[in-house]
Amino acid sequence: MKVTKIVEGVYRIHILNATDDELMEINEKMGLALSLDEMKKLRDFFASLGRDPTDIEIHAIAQGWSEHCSYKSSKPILRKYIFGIESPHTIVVMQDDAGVVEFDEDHAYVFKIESHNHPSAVEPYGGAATGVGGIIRDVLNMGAKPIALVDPLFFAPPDYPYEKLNPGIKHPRYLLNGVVAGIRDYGNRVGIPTVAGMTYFHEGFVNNILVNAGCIGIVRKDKIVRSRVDKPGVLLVMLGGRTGRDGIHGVNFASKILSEKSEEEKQAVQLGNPILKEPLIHAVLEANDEGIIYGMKDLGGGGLSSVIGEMCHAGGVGAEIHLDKVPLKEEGMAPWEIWVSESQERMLLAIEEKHLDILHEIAGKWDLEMSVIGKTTEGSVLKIFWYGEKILELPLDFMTAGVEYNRPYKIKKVKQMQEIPVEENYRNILLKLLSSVNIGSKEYIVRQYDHEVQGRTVIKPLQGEIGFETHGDAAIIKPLKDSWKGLAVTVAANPQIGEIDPYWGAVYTVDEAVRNLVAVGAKPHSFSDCLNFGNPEREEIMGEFVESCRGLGDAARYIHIPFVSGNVSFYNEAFNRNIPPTPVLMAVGIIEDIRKAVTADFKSAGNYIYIVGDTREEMGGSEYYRLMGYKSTTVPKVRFEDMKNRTEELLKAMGEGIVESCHDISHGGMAVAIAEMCMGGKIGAEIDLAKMEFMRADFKLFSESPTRWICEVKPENAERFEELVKARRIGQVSGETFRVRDGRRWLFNVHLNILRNAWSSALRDYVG
Amino acid sequence: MPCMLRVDILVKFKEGVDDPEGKSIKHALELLGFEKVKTVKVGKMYTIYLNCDKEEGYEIAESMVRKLLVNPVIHEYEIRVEEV
Amino acid sequence: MPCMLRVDILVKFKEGVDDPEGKSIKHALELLGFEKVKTVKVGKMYTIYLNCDKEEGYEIAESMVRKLLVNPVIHEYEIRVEEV
Amino acid sequence: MWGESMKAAILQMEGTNCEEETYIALMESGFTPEYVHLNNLRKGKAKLDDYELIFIPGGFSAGDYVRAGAIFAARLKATVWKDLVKFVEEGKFIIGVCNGFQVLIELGLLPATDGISEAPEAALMPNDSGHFECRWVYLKSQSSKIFTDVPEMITLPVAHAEGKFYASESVIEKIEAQKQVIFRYTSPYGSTEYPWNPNGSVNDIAAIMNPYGNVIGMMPHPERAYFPYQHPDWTRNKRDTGDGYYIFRALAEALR
Ligand SMILES: Nc1ncnc2c1ncn2[C@@H]1O[C@H](COP(=O)(O)OP(=O)(O)O)[C@@H](O)[C@H]1O
Ligand SMILES: [Mg+2]
Repeated sequence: MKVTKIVEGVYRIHILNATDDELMEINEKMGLALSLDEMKKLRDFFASLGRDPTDIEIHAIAQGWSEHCSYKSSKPILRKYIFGIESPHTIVVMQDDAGVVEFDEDHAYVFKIESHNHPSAVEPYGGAATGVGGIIRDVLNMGAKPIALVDPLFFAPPDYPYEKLNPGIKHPRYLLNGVVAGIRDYGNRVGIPTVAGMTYFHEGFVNNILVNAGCIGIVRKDKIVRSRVDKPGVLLVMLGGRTGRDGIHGVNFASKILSEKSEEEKQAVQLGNPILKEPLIHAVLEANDEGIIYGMKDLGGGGLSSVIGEMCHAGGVGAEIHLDKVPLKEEGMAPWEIWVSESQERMLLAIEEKHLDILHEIAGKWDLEMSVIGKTTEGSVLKIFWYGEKILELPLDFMTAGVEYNRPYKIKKVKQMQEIPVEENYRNILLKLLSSVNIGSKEYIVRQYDHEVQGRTVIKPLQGEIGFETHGDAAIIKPLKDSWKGLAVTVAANPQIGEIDPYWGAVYTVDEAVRNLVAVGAKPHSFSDCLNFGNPEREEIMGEFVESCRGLGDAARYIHIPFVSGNVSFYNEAFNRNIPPTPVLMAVGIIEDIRKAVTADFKSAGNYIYIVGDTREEMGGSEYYRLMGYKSTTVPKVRFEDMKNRTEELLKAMGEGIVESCHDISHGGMAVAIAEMCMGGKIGAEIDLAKMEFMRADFKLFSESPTRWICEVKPENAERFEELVKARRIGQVSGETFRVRDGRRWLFNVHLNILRNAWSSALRDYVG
Repeated sequence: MPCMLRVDILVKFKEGVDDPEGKSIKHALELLGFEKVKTVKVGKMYTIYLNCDKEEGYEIAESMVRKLLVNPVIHEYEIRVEEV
Repeated sequence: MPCMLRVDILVKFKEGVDDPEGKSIKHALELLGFEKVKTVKVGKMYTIYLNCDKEEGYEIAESMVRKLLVNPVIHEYEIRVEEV
Repeated sequence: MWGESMKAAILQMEGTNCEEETYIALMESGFTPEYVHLNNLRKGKAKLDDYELIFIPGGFSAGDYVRAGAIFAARLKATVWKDLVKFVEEGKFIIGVCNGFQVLIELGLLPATDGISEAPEAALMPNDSGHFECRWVYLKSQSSKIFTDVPEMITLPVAHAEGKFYASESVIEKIEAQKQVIFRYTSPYGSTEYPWNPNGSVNDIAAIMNPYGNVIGMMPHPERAYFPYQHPDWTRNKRDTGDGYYIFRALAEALR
């Protein structure tokens, strides 16, 4: 690798005459994570300029071309399936850092979900914390006040044997506790409630956990800030944290496969500083209230390089940057390091000169550092200076255009088969399911997060009688003091079904998100997706990705719910093991009047119990079959029309106020759903399976067929409910036990205390 | 009968890891008028009493460090073992 | 020129005051199969670098302890000062 | 003293984060609340003297890194200590919720069994569970000067990692003898075992005041329960107001 020094810390890299081997050597030594073809494209570009690049120029381009920034493997497929679902409510879709959707006449909500998998696998506490920090900035930079967080998490089972772990891989218990503590300590400190999430265990995540984090905010429509500047002469100001060597090459790290060596990648790991973020949020919102923010973007993946490139390119201007003006954490950083550093807690604001004093005032009050580092210019060229010396000059369209691939893929054929088990003791199965880690109580986690701060959480993640709460399906936030309108928030994913059939797994995920929102009385409104997959350079993984996207798109398009933001995380592979396909949805629903919201806990004795939706013998991917070790590839299939109709019917009934409680049927099937409703209400239920379709009792109890809910209705409202909703009456709320018969045959009778004991014990031995 | 062992494990951040806690405390000390403070680092000291002999004590301590108390990516640690 | 001073301040719960973090770490260690653990106590170690001489160092450390680092109702502490 | 003059200062520094819901609750109960940042007090841009009530809200001031509330307290002591003492001695009201309670303990303004103490007389220690917990608790009101109209049993949320009230036996005795306890954790089922007492507080103490009744500290958050639908069980149990309403109303009446 041939280089010439230009000034201290800046080198010219001689690539014009480099051979393929030399190109790859440069790639390796500079840590670019580019392919040979990409290196050649780089060389050809500079050949056309007739000069060799500087190191900072190469780094700038490599950032833009990383999988993380350019979506080079996923773009064509996202375009085909995910983008472009029409909705009259969307305001900003898949353009800036978060999606913006109409809330009411004057307000919009802003949200996004993102992955932070690799950093969390290496350092769970700091990785998860910075994941939360990053997603908050994505919402903040649209000018919105962040009002809630969600955190879908995926680990290997907590009883995974230590001896079986690969070198350098941390135990799921260590990871779980570290991740939860990281989210807790960051989210609680910045004062944003964590209101929903999921905690899922599956062997496929042993080498590569998933930590996704989502955030939602609220903004007045006239205060929405875009991530662009469309006028020359506007100042570019950094606000908040200083820039350090931490986080250099985070985006490349995210596009790499974890290996033993990842432990050494300390630089890609940060701890995050919530006590810098908290005042930063205040300051940004105050500045926005003053109306002085011309454009804004947070510094995340790719650092200044991505932010300035994209912000100016989107607005059609150029920029002139003086890197020596960037406040640093440590001395001796090279300009390219400053340019790509991903240090946390930083925002870039575009401010007109006449407003600079106001920003100074606000920053001073909140003890925040700020620095003017450059300004926008006429044209479309980016120039960077280092103590007066020009060290980068690139056309923005080349720097930010990125690359795109149509990667080959292979779709696996799923052959339908289903073992028929011998009939077992249903009571034991139910108790085992309740005490299994995917179904059992997540109270230990949920309560470590402050889900009440800001006082807006009107439907909580745990619902029911105080001290006896059960799992709810979605949380509801009341964002505005003077309006009864609410935002329901939930997450969904099902890698177990997706592993068998990625298409139906993805469809099921959409259905589950819809079910959860409808269960609390909210109308599904929009989605943000976080697509977690293995190595896209493998055809079968790319096939899973294509099928998952097709599934998400088909289901969402049918019910007209748009994807307004999202994130793709590839290369979730380590030691030759890829994770199961895991598309995760963060879903938002609207409820016109939060006083009509419905919770999952049974309310009072004498009320009728209904099952809404059809139950089928589709046991593939069910917790029941996994528990018992039975095989099935017959996964639950969603009937789109049913999903649409049941949703509308149920919401109508809830709008009339005739549904006392409601819970969707998911993991563990109907038996688990009813058990949870009993626990939360501190009251029992009697169920007769003979009122359902004709099929084996265990299938009725434990099938995870989609588009189903359990509803509680007062006898005086029964007629009206049956008129509105296609449902079967299967029992009644009563007593202190959960008892089930099939016609005249009694199947089981379990006391509430026993149910609760089993359910509460699930995580007890693994946490703390 | 095995005697009692006292193991002290001090866990700190490695050089180069940016520690927000230390920084906040430094800032607080400065605002309180402690101007001579140059840096603040915060570590954790685990004092663990074990029912075992000294040799085994080291081994157990190393294993606890590895499984629970330390992440080698960001932490460094010192172990001291003492019979009591 | 004053030389640089390193002050180590270890803050622990007093004897007789519950240490819940210690307890939960003990619990976690037991779950991991470390059966020989009898008790765990967790302390905080503040390592503070000061621009001053040794005598003044003690004074400053005592003052930091009093003004910020310790609540005498529940804590005890040790100070160690070292020139570096 | 109604309206204009009932000005309440909500103290702020980096990491305080319950200020907005506090603002709403104060405003709804007749105060004129204002955010007062510590930096503005330090720079003389705001004066405590201008207010009738000081509200120290919940949150994680300065990250609670040393000890919950310790940095906030130390900084108040270093900047406006004299004004604070004067404020208390004039019989004006200070209330600290959660982090604010921790600050008042660290300042020695509570329990202040013999008047303001130089060093803390008590502590809000880490919860027995060893970690942060957000949950709703039942509280039994003790007859106290200001909170006479609060129903005997109310529910409020707690959300803290360090809320276990602790002091030496003699200090506890004094607090009890002087009837300084305002609320205790309780439950409708008799027991006050965890989780009913969520943190292990001595004598189930959840809230106290100074002997004069004008400095008040409580771990539970009344500002998060001002309206009925902020309660977790509002879909089961109907209420006209949130239980936190009674606390704010009592404050407003005491000041009137
Ligand atoms: N990691 C987590 N963070 C926050 N909330 C969680 C987490 N895991 C589970 N929850 C909450 O616990 C409840 C139950 O979760 P889950 O069993 O996944 O619900 P469902 O199957 O209805 O989607 C929900 O309210 C959910 O939001
Ligand atoms: Mg659900």
